[in-house]
Amino acid sequence: MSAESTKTTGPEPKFPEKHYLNASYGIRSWLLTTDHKRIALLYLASVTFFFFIGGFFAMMIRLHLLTPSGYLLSADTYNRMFTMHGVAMIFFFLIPSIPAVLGNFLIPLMVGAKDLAFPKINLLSWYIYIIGGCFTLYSMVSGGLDTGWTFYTPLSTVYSNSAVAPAVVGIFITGFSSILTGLNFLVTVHTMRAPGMTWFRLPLFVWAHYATSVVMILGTPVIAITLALAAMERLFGLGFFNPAMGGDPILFQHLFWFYSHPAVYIMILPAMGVISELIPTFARKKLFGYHFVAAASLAIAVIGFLVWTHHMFLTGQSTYAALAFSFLTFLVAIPSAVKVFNWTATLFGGSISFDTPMLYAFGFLGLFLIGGLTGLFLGCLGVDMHVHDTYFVVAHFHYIMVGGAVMGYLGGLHFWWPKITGRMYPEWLARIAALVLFVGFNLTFFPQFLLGYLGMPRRYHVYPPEFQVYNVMSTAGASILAVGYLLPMIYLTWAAFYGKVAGNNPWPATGLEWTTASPPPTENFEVTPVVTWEAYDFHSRPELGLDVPGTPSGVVAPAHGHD
Amino acid sequence: MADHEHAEHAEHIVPPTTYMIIIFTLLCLTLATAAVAYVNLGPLNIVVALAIATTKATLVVLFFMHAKYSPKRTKLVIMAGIFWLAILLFMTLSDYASRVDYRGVRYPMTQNIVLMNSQQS
Amino acid sequence: MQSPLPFFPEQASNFAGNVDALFLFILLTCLFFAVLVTVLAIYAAFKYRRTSPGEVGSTVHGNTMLEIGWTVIPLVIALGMFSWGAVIYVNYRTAPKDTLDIYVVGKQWMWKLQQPNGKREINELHVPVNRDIKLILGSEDVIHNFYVPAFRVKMDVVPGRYNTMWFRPTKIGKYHFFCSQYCGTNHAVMGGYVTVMDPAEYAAWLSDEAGNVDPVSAGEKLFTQLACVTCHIANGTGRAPSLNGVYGAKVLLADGTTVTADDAYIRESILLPKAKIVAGYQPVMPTFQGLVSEEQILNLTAYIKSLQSQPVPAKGAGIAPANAGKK
Amino acid sequence: MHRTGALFGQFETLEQQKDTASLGMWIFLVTEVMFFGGIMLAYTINRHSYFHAFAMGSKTLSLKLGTTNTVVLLASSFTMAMGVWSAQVGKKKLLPMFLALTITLGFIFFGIKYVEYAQKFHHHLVPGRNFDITYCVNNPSRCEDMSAEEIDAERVELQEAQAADPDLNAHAQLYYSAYFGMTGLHALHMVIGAGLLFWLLRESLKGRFTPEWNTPVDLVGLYWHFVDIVWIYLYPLLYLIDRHN
Repeated sequence: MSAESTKTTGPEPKFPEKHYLNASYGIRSWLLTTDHKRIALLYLASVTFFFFIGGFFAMMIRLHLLTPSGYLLSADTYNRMFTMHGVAMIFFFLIPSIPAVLGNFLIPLMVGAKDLAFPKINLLSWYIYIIGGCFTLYSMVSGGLDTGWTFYTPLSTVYSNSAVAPAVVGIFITGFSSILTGLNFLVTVHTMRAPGMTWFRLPLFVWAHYATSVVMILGTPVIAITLALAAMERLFGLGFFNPAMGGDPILFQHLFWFYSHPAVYIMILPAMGVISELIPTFARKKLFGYHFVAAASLAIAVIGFLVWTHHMFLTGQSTYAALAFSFLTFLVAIPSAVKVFNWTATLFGGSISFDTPMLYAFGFLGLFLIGGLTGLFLGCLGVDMHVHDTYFVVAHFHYIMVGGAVMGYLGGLHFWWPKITGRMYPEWLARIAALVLFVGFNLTFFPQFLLGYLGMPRRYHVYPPEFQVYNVMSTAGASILAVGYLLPMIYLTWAAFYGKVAGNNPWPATGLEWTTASPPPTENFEVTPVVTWEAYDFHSRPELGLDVPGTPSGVVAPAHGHD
Repeated sequence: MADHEHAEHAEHIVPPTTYMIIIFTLLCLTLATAAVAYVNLGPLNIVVALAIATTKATLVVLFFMHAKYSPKRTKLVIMAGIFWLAILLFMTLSDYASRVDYRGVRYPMTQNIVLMNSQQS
Repeated sequence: MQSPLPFFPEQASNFAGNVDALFLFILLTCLFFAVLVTVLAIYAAFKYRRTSPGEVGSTVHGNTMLEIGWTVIPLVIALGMFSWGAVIYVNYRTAPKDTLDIYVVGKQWMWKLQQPNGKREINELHVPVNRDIKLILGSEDVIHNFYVPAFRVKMDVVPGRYNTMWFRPTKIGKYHFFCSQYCGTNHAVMGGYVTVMDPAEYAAWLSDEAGNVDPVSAGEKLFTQLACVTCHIANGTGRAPSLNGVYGAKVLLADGTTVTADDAYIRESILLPKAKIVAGYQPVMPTFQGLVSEEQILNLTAYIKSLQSQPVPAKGAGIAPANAGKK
Repeated sequence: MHRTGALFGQFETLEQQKDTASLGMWIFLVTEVMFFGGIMLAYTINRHSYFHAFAMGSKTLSLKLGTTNTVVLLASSFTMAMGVWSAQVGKKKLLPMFLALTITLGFIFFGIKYVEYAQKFHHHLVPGRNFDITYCVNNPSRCEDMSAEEIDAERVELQEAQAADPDLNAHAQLYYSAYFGMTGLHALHMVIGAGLLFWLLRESLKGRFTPEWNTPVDLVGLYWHFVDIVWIYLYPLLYLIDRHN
């Protein structure tokens, strides 16, 4: 196992004296920072906060559903729980998680820049996120929110008695954070690349974020205007979505899903980017089909915009539109499949280790496979007639978002934790946590597929007794999952202060971010790097200290560079 | 750094005479669109109005916003914006346009539904 | 549902078999790919596990033929799935001729259903077996969704428009139906049962207690058929006064006089609505001269008379206050 | 990041910095296109469904004021373009003058818009409980800004529209939802633009902008022109529906 193996080479690494974490001190130095690395940590703290809020709601939901008659919460409370679970997780955790934390930290490092193109806008986007978050938290404590995270009209605009307006305003505001982050990434990738860093030498993590940013830029404004119109409808009586005035609630769904379906790709594409880093690193082999994987990211971003009404096959949209959108839905499955095949092919002929990030990568592969394939059932018109709006859908998107995006996020956090903090996490504890998460996740969500096909609709606070067995399984799994999430939070925090010093490149990996110190200095690189190698090329990088065939064996350069 | 080929173009300065020609054209088109609105062209009225508006917008983008002299990348960004707007508009409208029951026979069965409501209300 | 860990709900409609077959087809195809990828990944993980710390992988980094292969083959299979699904869906969205039409109205949080002969049910639906049934769906408030798992069909119930769905029950029995579009507090209890009956039994059930019509209920039916109910809303929020308790009471008119609401006044109001305008209301009521027969006017009057005992809303009734109209 | 003269620390050259800023602005404008796209879609679908109500609503707007505002805004775009030119060629006196002109034209636009909005409030044409499309026809004395002929013309139009669409009052609210939604968002963008212009004016009076470094002028110019383009579409969509009847 390489965790031990890589550490046997070279002298003990030293912790750098000056780095971005100790460049300045005090609360102001964090709240007014324009350093993308510090902003990433601000985001890390805030998305973790929202993750645990959302997780608390999830736990309440699962406990409540232990019995058919639901013993814990009233109907109204339950409805608030699942709504706020969705809102917290989707808008305040999943969408910013990988881009705003890992992307923010890594994109400048990966392209060899000193910072993002617009550092002040980057900080602004964090503040916007926090302001939006405050509005939404206000909604949660002042009466809650019971419309479902989809805010379907006229329930949300006319009939709901809960605090819809502050939540909608909060999400509207947070949308601009997403827009500005995407804008910053796009511009950075275009204009800030180091000499020699051509488009096809970019790590696939950057490609994935490029595609993600395209979605953020083009989709988010539409949800912004949609929610603004819904809020104005609730507050001032505008009527676009109100059937009583001749408006059309289906129009709301069109506008909502025009963003919210591509938003799924905002969540999953960055995770795919992480996996595309992990697999070559821990298989020590160039990613199979680099160009195809990069193109697949863009294809997903583009085709992902053409499939949104597959959420609306049974709203009474026209049969012709349903056919067209179902067809396009099957098309968007193909680039995802191409990625999975390429990742698998990369393993062949590799030199595979089972460090924690790689375990997450394997976990991602399995769970994303199930999540992606079950998408075919839902995109298929004939099956969607039955499983639409049942637990089948719930299981499907949790496999994508939790099994895919969160697994990718955690895998990425473990992989880059040495770079972010300069210290290693406890390897065996981390492997156990990865395993607990995998088991807990499957036990929670696999039974929901069966529930869904049996016909249990989603968002039910009570259910017929014949559905109980699977619900009990699911709740049991959720308890395991909760432990699985607490573990990494605890030991990663511990490792940030007391972990073993990692050195510049502990794995070793090939990306530009691993050529600088861990943690990196404020300006990222002491001298602007010049890139002369292709992505994931272990063979032309003697400084990594690996036994490349053709180089004299036994002469092992230290893996930890020049610190 | 990257994409040097764009960065090295010298800045193109549009002379004021061009701006004057453009603003004159824009004002003429404004009056034209107001005037043509009073002519009954049937369904073509909206087409003409939008065509004139698009012409005006194109002039503004090309000259006032210097897109004509901008790097290819800027043009790509503009085209992407237009393309995605078209996706939003046309794919949504394709649903509405192909609905057999859309608004035309909006309440075909009013009496029956009203019949249903009576007992509870 | 006998087994403790069931996989399929009962198959009780013409769509159930097809949907399940398509489901199984996709399931098996997906299982094949999932197992393939999983087995390959596990095999590779062990075959190519790292054996020495400095080991690197091979220099293989792509194969265009493979890429084309695993793009095109899944594409072809996916299009197969799409086509099969499309056939079922188009069939579902295109109701056959000669259906038994049942009106369904969703409101927070109950279902109101009405048979072709006017018989009403709440949260219950009775249908004959082996007959094409079309449901015409409307909503009074928010979006609902009518979902019968045993039939494998559902459709949103959208306010402001009518959706339709159809199916042919194939098995006698009692099946759950649900609201599957979240609609507020009691979304989860907004369901009931579809009872699929033998046609003869259905006919008997249908004619039961639906025969003799008394004038009051005939009048009530007319009151809604003629859309009187859209303005004369019982709780007084309509464009016209509530008729609760009006019969026999004194009504304050726009010109300040009062009139007793007797049969003649009611008849006049139906035929010449602009003759006497109730205070506080616009003269918006159309005349029903020629539209209603005398018998129907009697029925309507009987119905309005029956509202005498109904609670009078605080606002929106035409009844004169005790001290009004004396001047 | 340190700043060396006009060059921010994360960049290597001024060229790169300018290039980056301009790309960022263009991408931002694309998000704005999508932002307005959503409400345009709502407008299109409702206009198609309730054409008579939309035509009626459109006729209650003053074509004179709308056209004037279009001309004002186009002129402001012209002065803005001239401002950018002055900065590019280093005419340090002309730049503040053109910026001030642009701001003035912007405020004339606001003034006219205010007159229009006030009239709509006065005529009970704001969506909500008090909305009444027939208000002026029924209460001519309350709409003293309309002549008797105008009221009569409106009465005829109203009768025709009501015959075609019995639920005119509800559907006309959708027109005004679009009107206030679209022009309101547009005005909000103008307010932001005016704020930016004030800042530019202050900086330009200090002589900050040179032929070498005038990126802020350029970017605000792009933004201002974009806001102009939005109006170019709003004008026919809101003011020119079915004028020939």
